[in-house]
Amino acid sequence: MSLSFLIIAFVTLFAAAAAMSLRNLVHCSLAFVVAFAGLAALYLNLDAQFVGFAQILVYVGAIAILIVFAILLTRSGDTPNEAVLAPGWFYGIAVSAVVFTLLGWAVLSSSALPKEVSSAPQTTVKNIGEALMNKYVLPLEIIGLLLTAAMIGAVIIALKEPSKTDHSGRKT
Amino acid sequence: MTPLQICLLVSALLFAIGFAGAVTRRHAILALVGIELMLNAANLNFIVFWRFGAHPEALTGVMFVIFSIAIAAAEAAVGLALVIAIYRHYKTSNLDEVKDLKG
Amino acid sequence: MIWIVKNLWLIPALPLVAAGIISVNKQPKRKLAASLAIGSMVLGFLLSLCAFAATLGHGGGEHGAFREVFSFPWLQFGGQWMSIGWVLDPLTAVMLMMVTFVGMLIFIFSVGYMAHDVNFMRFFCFLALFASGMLGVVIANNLLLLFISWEIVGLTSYLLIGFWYHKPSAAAAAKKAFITTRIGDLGLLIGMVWLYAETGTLNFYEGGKGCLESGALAQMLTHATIGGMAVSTAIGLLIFLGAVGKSGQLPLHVWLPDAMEGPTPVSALIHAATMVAAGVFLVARVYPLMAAGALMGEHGVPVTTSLTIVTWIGALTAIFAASIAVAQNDIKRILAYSTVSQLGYMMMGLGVGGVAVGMFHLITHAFFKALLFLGSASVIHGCHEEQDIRKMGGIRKYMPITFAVYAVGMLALAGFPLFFSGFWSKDEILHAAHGWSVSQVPFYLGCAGALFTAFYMTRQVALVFFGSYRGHPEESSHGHFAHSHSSSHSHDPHESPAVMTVPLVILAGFAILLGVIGTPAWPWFETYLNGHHVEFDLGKLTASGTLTLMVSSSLIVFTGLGLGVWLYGKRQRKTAGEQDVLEAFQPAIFKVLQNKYYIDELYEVTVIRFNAFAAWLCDFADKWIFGGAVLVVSYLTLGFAWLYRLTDEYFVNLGFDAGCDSIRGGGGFLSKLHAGRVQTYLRIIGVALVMLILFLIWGRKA
Amino acid sequence: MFEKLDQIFVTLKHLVLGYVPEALQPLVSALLSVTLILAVFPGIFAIVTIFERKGIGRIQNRYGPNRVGIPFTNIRLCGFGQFIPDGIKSLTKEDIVPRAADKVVHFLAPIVMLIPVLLAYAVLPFGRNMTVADFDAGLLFFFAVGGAVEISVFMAGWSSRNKYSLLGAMRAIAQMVSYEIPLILSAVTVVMIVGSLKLVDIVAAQNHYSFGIAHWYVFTPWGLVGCILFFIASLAESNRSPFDLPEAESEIIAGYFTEYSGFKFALFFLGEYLGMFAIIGLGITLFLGGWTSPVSFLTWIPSYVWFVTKMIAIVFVFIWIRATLPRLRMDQLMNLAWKLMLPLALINIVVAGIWHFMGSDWQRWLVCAAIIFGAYIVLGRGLMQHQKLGKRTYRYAE
Repeated sequence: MSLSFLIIAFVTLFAAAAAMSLRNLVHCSLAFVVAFAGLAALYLNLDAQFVGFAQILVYVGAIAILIVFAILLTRSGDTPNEAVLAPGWFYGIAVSAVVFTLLGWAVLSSSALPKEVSSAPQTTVKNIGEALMNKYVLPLEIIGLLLTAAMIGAVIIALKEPSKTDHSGRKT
Repeated sequence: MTPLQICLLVSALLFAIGFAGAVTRRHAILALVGIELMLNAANLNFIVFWRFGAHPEALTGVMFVIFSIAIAAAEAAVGLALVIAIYRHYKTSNLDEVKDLKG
Repeated sequence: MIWIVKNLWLIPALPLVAAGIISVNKQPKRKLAASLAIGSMVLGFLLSLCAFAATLGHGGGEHGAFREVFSFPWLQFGGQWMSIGWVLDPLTAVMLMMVTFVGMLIFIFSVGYMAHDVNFMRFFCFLALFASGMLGVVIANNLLLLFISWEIVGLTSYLLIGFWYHKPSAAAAAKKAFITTRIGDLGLLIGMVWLYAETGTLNFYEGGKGCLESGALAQMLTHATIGGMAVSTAIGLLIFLGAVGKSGQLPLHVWLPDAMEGPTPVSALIHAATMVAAGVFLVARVYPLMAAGALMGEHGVPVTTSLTIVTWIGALTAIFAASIAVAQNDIKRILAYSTVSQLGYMMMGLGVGGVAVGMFHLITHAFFKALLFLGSASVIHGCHEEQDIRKMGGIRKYMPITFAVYAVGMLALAGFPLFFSGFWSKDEILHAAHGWSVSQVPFYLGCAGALFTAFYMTRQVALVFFGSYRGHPEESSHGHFAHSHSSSHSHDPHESPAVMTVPLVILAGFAILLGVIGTPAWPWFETYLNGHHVEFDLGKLTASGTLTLMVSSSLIVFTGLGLGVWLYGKRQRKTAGEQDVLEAFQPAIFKVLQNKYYIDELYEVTVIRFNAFAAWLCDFADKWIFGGAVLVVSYLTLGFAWLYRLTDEYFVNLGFDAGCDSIRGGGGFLSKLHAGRVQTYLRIIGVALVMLILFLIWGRKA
Repeated sequence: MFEKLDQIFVTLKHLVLGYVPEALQPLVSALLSVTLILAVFPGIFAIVTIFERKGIGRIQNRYGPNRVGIPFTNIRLCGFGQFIPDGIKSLTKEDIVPRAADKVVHFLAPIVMLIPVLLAYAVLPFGRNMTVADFDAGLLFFFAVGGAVEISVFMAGWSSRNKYSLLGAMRAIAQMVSYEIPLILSAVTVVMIVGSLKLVDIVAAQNHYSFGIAHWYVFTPWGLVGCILFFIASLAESNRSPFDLPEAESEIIAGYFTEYSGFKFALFFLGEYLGMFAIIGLGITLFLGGWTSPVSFLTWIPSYVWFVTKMIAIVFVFIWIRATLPRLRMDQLMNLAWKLMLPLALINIVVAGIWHFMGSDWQRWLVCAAIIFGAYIVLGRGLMQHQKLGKRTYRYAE
């Protein structure tokens, strides 16, 4: 396990924690970007080049921007004065802590995991493309459908509902 | 500790952080962000298992991550659109104030 | 096979299409409707001319008349195909010509007559439909097809009688006609089915396999039914029952006079010229069936049970209806009863003299009766919808053309010697009756009928056309609802427009001329029907029997005419009110005649009463017997229901309520959890995740 | 000998690497390439600024900078020394940070801007065997890091607590996001044809000649359309006129770096230009044959020379356009992106598929050209009618 991995992992986790704990939403989103960039770096580090780049492209390039837009559109760009934590946050922390301990314990104590480290697999983009076009073509189509539906749905949901006065006006 | 376990621990921690955020923060967007984090922890798991698993040449893990990234994108889009709509309707985006079904 | 045979179906199809087109068009399109209907009739007439020519071409030769059939499988029931088709033989050809021609003329006439009616289009739609049905009857080579068309004809007759359905009398008449003819049709239907059961086919002629051909007939003769009567006879009688219904023969004649409620062209077309003749035509069509297994009388006329019955019914109807007609005052009713009696003549002719005799009278009668009806229509039209002859009189001056043609028609009907078709046709019937081997009574009955006919026609003409006009303007002004335009008219009668008079003139021409094709001297018609060669010799004319018969019948006619003139012509009645001469002379008889021998009342007290009783019986049974059973069942059900309710309330519900309460409690508890806070849900999910992991791990461990 | 000239940088690098211990070799080689890039492209940037000022001056019928030459001498390269005092000035000016600004983000923004831009250069093949990191998914990498620029723009705009900055940032982000889609889609066609995301492969696929003409993809119907789309989209991506709404001086003072001054401003400026160069370089690689020469008899000219020449030429086109075209309105911008370019790019992908599967017979030219032309006509008409564009009508005061 290389040093770079540990560093990146640390940075990622730290950024994630920051994203979840900072008061200002914009800072949160920026930290979130860092966290996802770190994740991408982790993927690269795990020899998943394509996935890493895709991660950057989607999360940093698209979702982060979306989130930022949403933040600004909901007028929550400034640091809030009231509490940022939901009532009963303590239970939430506790539950998540329990979850983590359980998962960690499971990971450490499980005997099913393979011990030896296999060599880095040779996967070119070409392999991935061929797999997408042959073996996984149906999921690909479905994903396309899903994305289209999601786009339309998002547009429709976020549409400003027409104010009544517009309809009273004359048709053009 | 094998690298696999380290990776799994990392993803587990990521998951826990995301979960904590999603559960504790009042703001809807941050809840969404927390969910995204959990999703990515899962993705990391997939990648890790693909990388250290028995058959790296079978691209299952990678494929799954690619698809789940696509789905995450869709989910984020719809979720944020929902947040905006909710904000328009309730004039707030705090989750604990958005709790009655009929507006 | 010549093309016309294959395309014979066009003749009925054309009016059908016309009717369809008219029916789907919007209301005020008089020109379209009239032109469609008349055009279809004209085309049909041309086609039937072709058909006629075809039959002429092949006519003659010892193998009998020209006959071509065309059949095709129509529907399949059981294992075998029901085939329908049409036949072209002299009978068909003649009927086709008659129907299309007379129909054409009457259509043209009604353009003028109905000109101001609101439902002009509907009228022509029905007319065209009727024409198609009638032509279907004529061309049918198959009892089934014939029956279908037959029913179409009945339907249209119903529709047209009730055309002015806002008049209750019209509606009632329509119903009466429909139901009465149904009784006959039932017989026809049974006969048809029986025929099918016997012979396995309904085609008349099918190259030896048809049900009217020797094979089937012989087979039918062998079987016997009740009373040793041959099956063929029974079936023939059943079919004849249908004919009786349609052509208003004695028991079932009651509907025909009432049918005069319809528009007069309808009366002319349906109830004088064509439809009522359909019955006669039917008998003529199935004549071989009736004549099957005949023991030949002299003159080569077959004599069988069925034919005898036909003859008797015909003769009785003839004298009976003629006597009624003497005492009627409604111009159309007189004609209606004369129609009935003439139909009786035809039947009689069929019975005693074979197809040719009956058909000849049918053809001639069609023409002059149509003429008479249209003439009366013209008169009625002229007198502003007045139908009572006592209120008319002196119309001769106002409408000369109508008078002329009407006179022609009247003379033809009365059988004025030598020049008028009626004379020859009726004379043939009487001649045949005279030569009938079974009995002479029909002959005398016929003679009496002839006398009556001459008499009442004279009476009618005298009352309508001579003397002075007795219609009172201020009274007749009430009848103007149909004619908003006629308020501008003077109240005197007026001559009808050309569109009405021209057909009259044409018909009159035929009424005179048609006689020549059937004189004993040159019996072209008969030979044409039977497919023999015709030869001309005046000797036949002067043959003793014939001559004496002609002289005596003309004497009878003259007597009738003279009587009429003497009673009604010399001293005209002054007012509408004063009583009839005969009435003054013999009130009792006159009253009986005027009330049509109380036949309707008879039916009233017998059939109708019985019917009502049956209905009451059924009602009683329904209310008390079946209703009682139902009541019992319902009470049982109620009892069980009560029982169920008891158990339900006191046993089931207790447990159920407990369950409901517990569920409500649980729901309350859950609803506390379900506070709508997303993050609470998330927490619960987290807890559940923990549980799951623990479960998995320990499940693995254990 | 020309081959040697062509490969001179490569040989030099290997020479240097010879003296480096085995363990450090990848690091050192990377460092060498990075230094080269860091040396060359800012230089080009400096020259280009002068070119731009002078060129616009010419087009606008005035002198550009024409005084400053080499400092401390009398050599004035008709003003081409201007960039030196400019640079000194902007680097030494006071760095003002608004009090209300979010300090950290405000400070990070230019850096975040510059890093991905420089990263993008890693995959560009500047010449034969001259690629810093030849990723397997190079194109994807390029677009991925390109996406990061938007974040920096947002940081700059939001952190300086200035409504102009925020508006500019929002405009810029919206514009970039919208135009990234046609950009990527038009690049996808090339990927389809070549069958690889490796930029080196893409260049190699265009590096052969028939009748002395190179097989650049711009010479095919779909390639031409893709090239034009890519060109327009890259104009928008690099916020150049006519798509310079984010820094429209007349509307919002300087867009998202209104509140920046001195060094940070210089960094932004540099970042913008480097981004422009990078995207132009990508365009060249995809459609204009990268470092290959257009005609076969000029192949002796070193490859990097070709690359730089093409880049400069395109930059000149950019400058020319900036000086000529008026600025778009926001809705026109969006309409252009979503209603014309996106459908056209999609259709272009289909056309590329047809081109690929119709084999090498001549009809495919007709078919593809016809489809694209028809699509263009239809879409353009639709847009025109929807926008009520068309001939402008003037109303004069009576």
